[in-house]
Amino acid sequence: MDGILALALENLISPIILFFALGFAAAFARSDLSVPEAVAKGMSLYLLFAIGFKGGASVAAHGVYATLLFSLLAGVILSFLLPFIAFAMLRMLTGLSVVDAAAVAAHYGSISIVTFVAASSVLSSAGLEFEGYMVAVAAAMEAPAILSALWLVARAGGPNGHGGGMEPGLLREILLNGSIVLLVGSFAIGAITGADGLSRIESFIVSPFQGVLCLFLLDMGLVAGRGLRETRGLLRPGLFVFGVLMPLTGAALGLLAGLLLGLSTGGVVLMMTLSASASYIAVPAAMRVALPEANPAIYLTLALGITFPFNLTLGIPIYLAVAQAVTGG
Amino acid sequence: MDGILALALENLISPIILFFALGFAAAFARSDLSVPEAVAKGMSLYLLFAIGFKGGASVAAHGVYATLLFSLLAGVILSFLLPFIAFAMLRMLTGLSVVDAAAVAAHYGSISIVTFVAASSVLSSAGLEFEGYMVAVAAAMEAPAILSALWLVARAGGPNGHGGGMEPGLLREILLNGSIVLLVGSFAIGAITGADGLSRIESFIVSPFQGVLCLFLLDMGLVAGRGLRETRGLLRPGLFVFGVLMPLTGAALGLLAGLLLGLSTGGVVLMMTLSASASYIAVPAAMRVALPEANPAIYLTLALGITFPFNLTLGIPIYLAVAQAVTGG
Amino acid sequence: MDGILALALENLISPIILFFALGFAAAFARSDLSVPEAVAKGMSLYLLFAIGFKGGASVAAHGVYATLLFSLLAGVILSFLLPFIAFAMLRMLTGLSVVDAAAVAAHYGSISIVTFVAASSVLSSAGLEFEGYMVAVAAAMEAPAILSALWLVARAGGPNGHGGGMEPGLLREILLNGSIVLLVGSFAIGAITGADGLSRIESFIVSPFQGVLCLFLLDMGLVAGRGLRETRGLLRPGLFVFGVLMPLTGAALGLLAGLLLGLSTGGVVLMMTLSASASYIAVPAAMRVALPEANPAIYLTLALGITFPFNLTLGIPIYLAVAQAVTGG
Amino acid sequence: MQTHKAKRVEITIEAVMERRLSEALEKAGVKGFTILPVLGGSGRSGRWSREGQVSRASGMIAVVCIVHPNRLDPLLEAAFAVVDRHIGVVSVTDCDVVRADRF
Amino acid sequence: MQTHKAKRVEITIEAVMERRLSEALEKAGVKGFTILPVLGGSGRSGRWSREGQVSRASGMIAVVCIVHPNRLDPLLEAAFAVVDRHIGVVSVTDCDVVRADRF
Amino acid sequence: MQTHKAKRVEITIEAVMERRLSEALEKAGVKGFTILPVLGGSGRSGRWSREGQVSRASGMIAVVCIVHPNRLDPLLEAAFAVVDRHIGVVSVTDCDVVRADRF
Ligand SMILES: Nc1ncnc2c1ncn2[C@@H]1O[C@H](COP(=O)(O)O)[C@@H](O)[C@H]1O
Ligand SMILES: Nc1ncnc2c1ncn2[C@@H]1O[C@H](COP(=O)(O)O)[C@@H](O)[C@H]1O
Ligand SMILES: Nc1ncnc2c1ncn2[C@@H]1O[C@H](COP(=O)(O)O)[C@@H](O)[C@H]1O
Ligand code: NA
Ligand code: NA
Ligand code: NA
Repeated sequence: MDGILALALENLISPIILFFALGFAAAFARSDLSVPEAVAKGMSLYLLFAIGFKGGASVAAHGVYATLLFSLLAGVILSFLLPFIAFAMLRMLTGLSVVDAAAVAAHYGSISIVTFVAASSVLSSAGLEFEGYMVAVAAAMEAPAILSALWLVARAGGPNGHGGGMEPGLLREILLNGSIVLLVGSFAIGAITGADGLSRIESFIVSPFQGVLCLFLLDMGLVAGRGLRETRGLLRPGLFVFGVLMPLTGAALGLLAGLLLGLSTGGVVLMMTLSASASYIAVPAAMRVALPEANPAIYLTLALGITFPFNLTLGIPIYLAVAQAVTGG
Repeated sequence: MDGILALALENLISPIILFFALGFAAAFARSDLSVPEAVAKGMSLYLLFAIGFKGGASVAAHGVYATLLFSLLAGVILSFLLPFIAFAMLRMLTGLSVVDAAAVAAHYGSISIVTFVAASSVLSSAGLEFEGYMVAVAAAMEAPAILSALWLVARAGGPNGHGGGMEPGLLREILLNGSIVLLVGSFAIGAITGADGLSRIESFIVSPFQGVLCLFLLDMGLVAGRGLRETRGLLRPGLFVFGVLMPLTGAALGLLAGLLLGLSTGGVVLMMTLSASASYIAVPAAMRVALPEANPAIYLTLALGITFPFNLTLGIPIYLAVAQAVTGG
Repeated sequence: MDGILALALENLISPIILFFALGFAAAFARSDLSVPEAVAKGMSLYLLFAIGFKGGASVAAHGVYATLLFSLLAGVILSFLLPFIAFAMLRMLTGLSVVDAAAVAAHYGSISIVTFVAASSVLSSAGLEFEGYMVAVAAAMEAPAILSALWLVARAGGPNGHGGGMEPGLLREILLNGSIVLLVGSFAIGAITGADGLSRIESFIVSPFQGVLCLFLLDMGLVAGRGLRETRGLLRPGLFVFGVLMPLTGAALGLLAGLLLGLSTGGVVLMMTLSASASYIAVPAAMRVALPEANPAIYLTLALGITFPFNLTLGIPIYLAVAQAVTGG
Repeated sequence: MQTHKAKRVEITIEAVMERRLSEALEKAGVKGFTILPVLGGSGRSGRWSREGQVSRASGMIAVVCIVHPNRLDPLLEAAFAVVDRHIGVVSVTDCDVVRADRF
Repeated sequence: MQTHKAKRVEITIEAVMERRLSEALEKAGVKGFTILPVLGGSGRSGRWSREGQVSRASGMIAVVCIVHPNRLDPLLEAAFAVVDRHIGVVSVTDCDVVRADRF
Repeated sequence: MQTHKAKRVEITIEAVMERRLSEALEKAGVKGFTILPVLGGSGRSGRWSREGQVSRASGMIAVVCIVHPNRLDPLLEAAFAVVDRHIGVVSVTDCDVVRADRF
């Protein structure tokens, strides 16, 4: 317990957390600090490019692990499954409508790549290795949850009698989402070009990575803070409880999956983090197209304003401590 | 005297000056070379982030200096004071109206962070150390001058009888200006995370710094050149003289303050540079809100088109030579 | 022949080609992956800045080569000449109108700086040196081709009887095009500040270069793929053949010029690449102003969708193999 | 100059719906449209601003469409089929154009 | 389609005044507005362009506001209270909207 | 509020023509205009989008110009002299402005 606290504290005063906090505070204080949209999108392209490539290069270096396929499968199953748990929890804890609850549930089945990146950088600081293909697992978990959510709505008769059928082309649109394509593509290129490729672009994707992450989290803090400030009214206690309880529940399932797969300690932490995190890029876009009746303020506030900061500050250290205790690593 | 010339010459053929000159020349020749607004803003966020963090980390490394508080205080006093001198000078040298003169004066009381950055990079080239907290002094000097200017206008009865009272919320808006928040926040985070934090993001904020500065100065040159080209008509000799005399006057007061505080040679140079430089970000924005009757072409042309290039090319080498002569450093 | 194949294959699985292919495939699959315009423009400024500066610094290091002036002259002549060959080829192979054929021809007389950059990075991988001033030759070749194209149209009576006279100010606009100014300016600054200047900004322009190039080529792939997808109808076989035959013809002339000038093997490869490449920045803009009747879909699709990928994947390895065979280097 | 009556339709809609809207317009026989970026706004669903969107999800665009008055009704029907379930605003203004055959 | 008369108000104003203008509009009972970016322009104070602004100070935005004709006067008064001392242009156009209750 | 009749002219034109158009407008005695960015569009020359332009060549802008009705004809003539050979659309709308002397 002492270890967790120390770890949490150390984590709390790392530059990336502090820059997130700076953004959050600036937004609450109504500072006009802001990152241009194009720059924020450029940084997110950089992060996907770098994390994907490094994952692929690491797979190339260590050989294809026997567990790769099973891990992908486990990720897909988790992503399908988690929305049902989230949906049940929401219907118990909150008064959300079926459509709103399903939309929120989709976000928690999917993943947040920045939370993943933050966890992997905590692992590096702690000197823990992890399976390079976890990046591919992350990509595999982005989309399935969306289908579960649409099924949940269809079962309930669809939004306002619109039926819940999926518009043709939507599935393709979800799977070819820009961030999935870049992440998977960079992973593949990293795997193909291996150590040789990595050596050519290392000084672009490795050394400046932490610095870019700091600036990116500053922006995330600004966005989360602004969102939270403007939708304060929405956050009834039930939602708040859900925003903290659901990541812990997800992490527990991720732990189970990681142990069954026999992942390294680092790999288990990442599996927990993925399950615990909530999407705020791919899923919101899909929801606007497929379930426009769902209120975006609810799911964005929960995912970005509650669960993301929770994972960043307390969640990741907890997952690390638990994984170390359980695996003995 | 010979030393100054050699130094000035060496400074004049450094990449940052030459890229500024390139931008300036391109703008005058009506080239369509331009840096997208989002990229320019992204670079300015980077510079504030890097310079703030490095300042904070340096404070963490060297302990809190006894003079920190006094230096902040000196900075605030200088920022309050300089507009009065500038105002008096303007009323003597030029035919500017009270409102225009006060608006210009506000800019010269405040500071230009890029001039500060350029000076600190000249110091590094010269192998001179400086107090890390000078970044905090820079932040402290951004805003007070605005209040002096508003007071000057109010005393004269306000613009067109509008009274000169400060609109509620404006003070808060000025103090929470994005660049102040990022600079102070990064400084604090650098101070908190210290050497450990710096080592994590060093390859992002230290090594590429000079290169980004070159590109940023290219853009500054473009902006300054375009501004000057379009407002050539405005620049009567009096204004021109002011744009060169005022930084020298400011530097003299900065020298005095630096000596009284017992700063290092490098610190004295920075104090001189801050006092000599004129704001072109925070103050223009505040003036548009508080004194919309003041003509922006006048203050932007003076600050960006005359004083900034003067400081960059001749000013900084002069301040360095004088500081070395006086402190014997 | 075996050597060419091995080289081509090695080239094909380098990160930069694979990222181009990723973008191309993503565009064809209608993924919503996209790079914000400001970020793409920022990266292209970076590439011009870096390649120009490095070329200049290399000239400063190796002294001014006797062949510099002759090389510039050869570049200008090639740029004037190539459009006539391209025009004749187009009138034979395709049914393009005079105006469309002249517009396309202008693109092939001018150059693509990214193709140049890709070739120089293949040279570095192969351990081959080249004359630093080839960057200046690249700049010199940007514009002359435009004049040849306008002359071709004027000779034919101008577009719809508009006469083909050049609008006053257009020549100046072409020569002061942003990318020419930045490339030439950075080259000059690199030459002036030399090794000293380079050492200051090396970690910005050298080490991250390949990584930025990967991201930039990802975007080029997206743009080329999108363009090709939307204008598939246009690409009749004759145009396609031209898009591959013309770069080979250009390369042959470039080879001749390189040999006459006595360039190093690397220099010959670059001269071939410049002659083989087709502009997609400076010339399209000039054509929109000077020959608005020409259909942009044709010239952009050819330059970006056919010739650029051809040079990137097969062309450069061929030029390298041929140059090595001929010069024995 | 000789001008002709036309209608200027302005549709403010979520950016994610852009492809669907433009396909619908093309199907409705609209000969051209222009897409403008939107920085932010306010409506029943509150205040939003593009700066500070990590997500493509919540941005909006404005689509301007100049049509011959005869084509207005099919255009509006096509647009509303898309806008219907979504956040958005449609307004129609009378305008004059010079080359009538283009609209 | 059944349409209703409304007014489209377009306010071009300095970007620094955005918060103040939107607060004033909300106070005047305006139910919604859309903010468009402005690249550059020309007027009595000369030519300016967004590219090449280091400073937030000199950019402009365009605010488009569709209102019921009854609400036009309070809107204009609120807008002018803000625009008054500042650089800016206001124009009003007649338009038609489909769902009248929204404006 | 007391308002006056004016004309709102909207010119959608290629970005490369910006300088030429604004010079022509100034020559025609136009006292002001506002330039809006355009994200993409569709017309006789097909669909295009600003994201995915490596080249300055194919983007467009929209120029909005509010003028006194008397000045409309010279404005249109000046605009058409530039737009003529180029891709572009011009539309004119009636509008009301408050300070008539400015236009
Ligand atoms: N009356 C209006 N005038 C102009 N734009 C509006 C208006 N109402 C809504 N909008 C725009 O449409 C968006 C969504 O509106 P709403 O669906 O009411 O939340 C807003 O954010 C505005 O950008
Ligand atoms: N007649 C006009 N039509 C359209 N926009 C205008 C007009 N006059 C001024 N503007 C816009 O308002 C800004 C400030 O105008 P001014 O206050 O006249 O300098 C200009 O830069 C333009 O963006
Ligand atoms: N009817 C229209 N309404 C609005 N914008 C149009 C219209 N027609 C063309 N445009 C715009 O003008 C550009 C060029 O049109 P075009 O010359 O027909 O290819 C298009 O890409 C659109 O941005
Ligand atoms: Na999850
Ligand atoms: Na000062
Ligand atoms: Na060529």
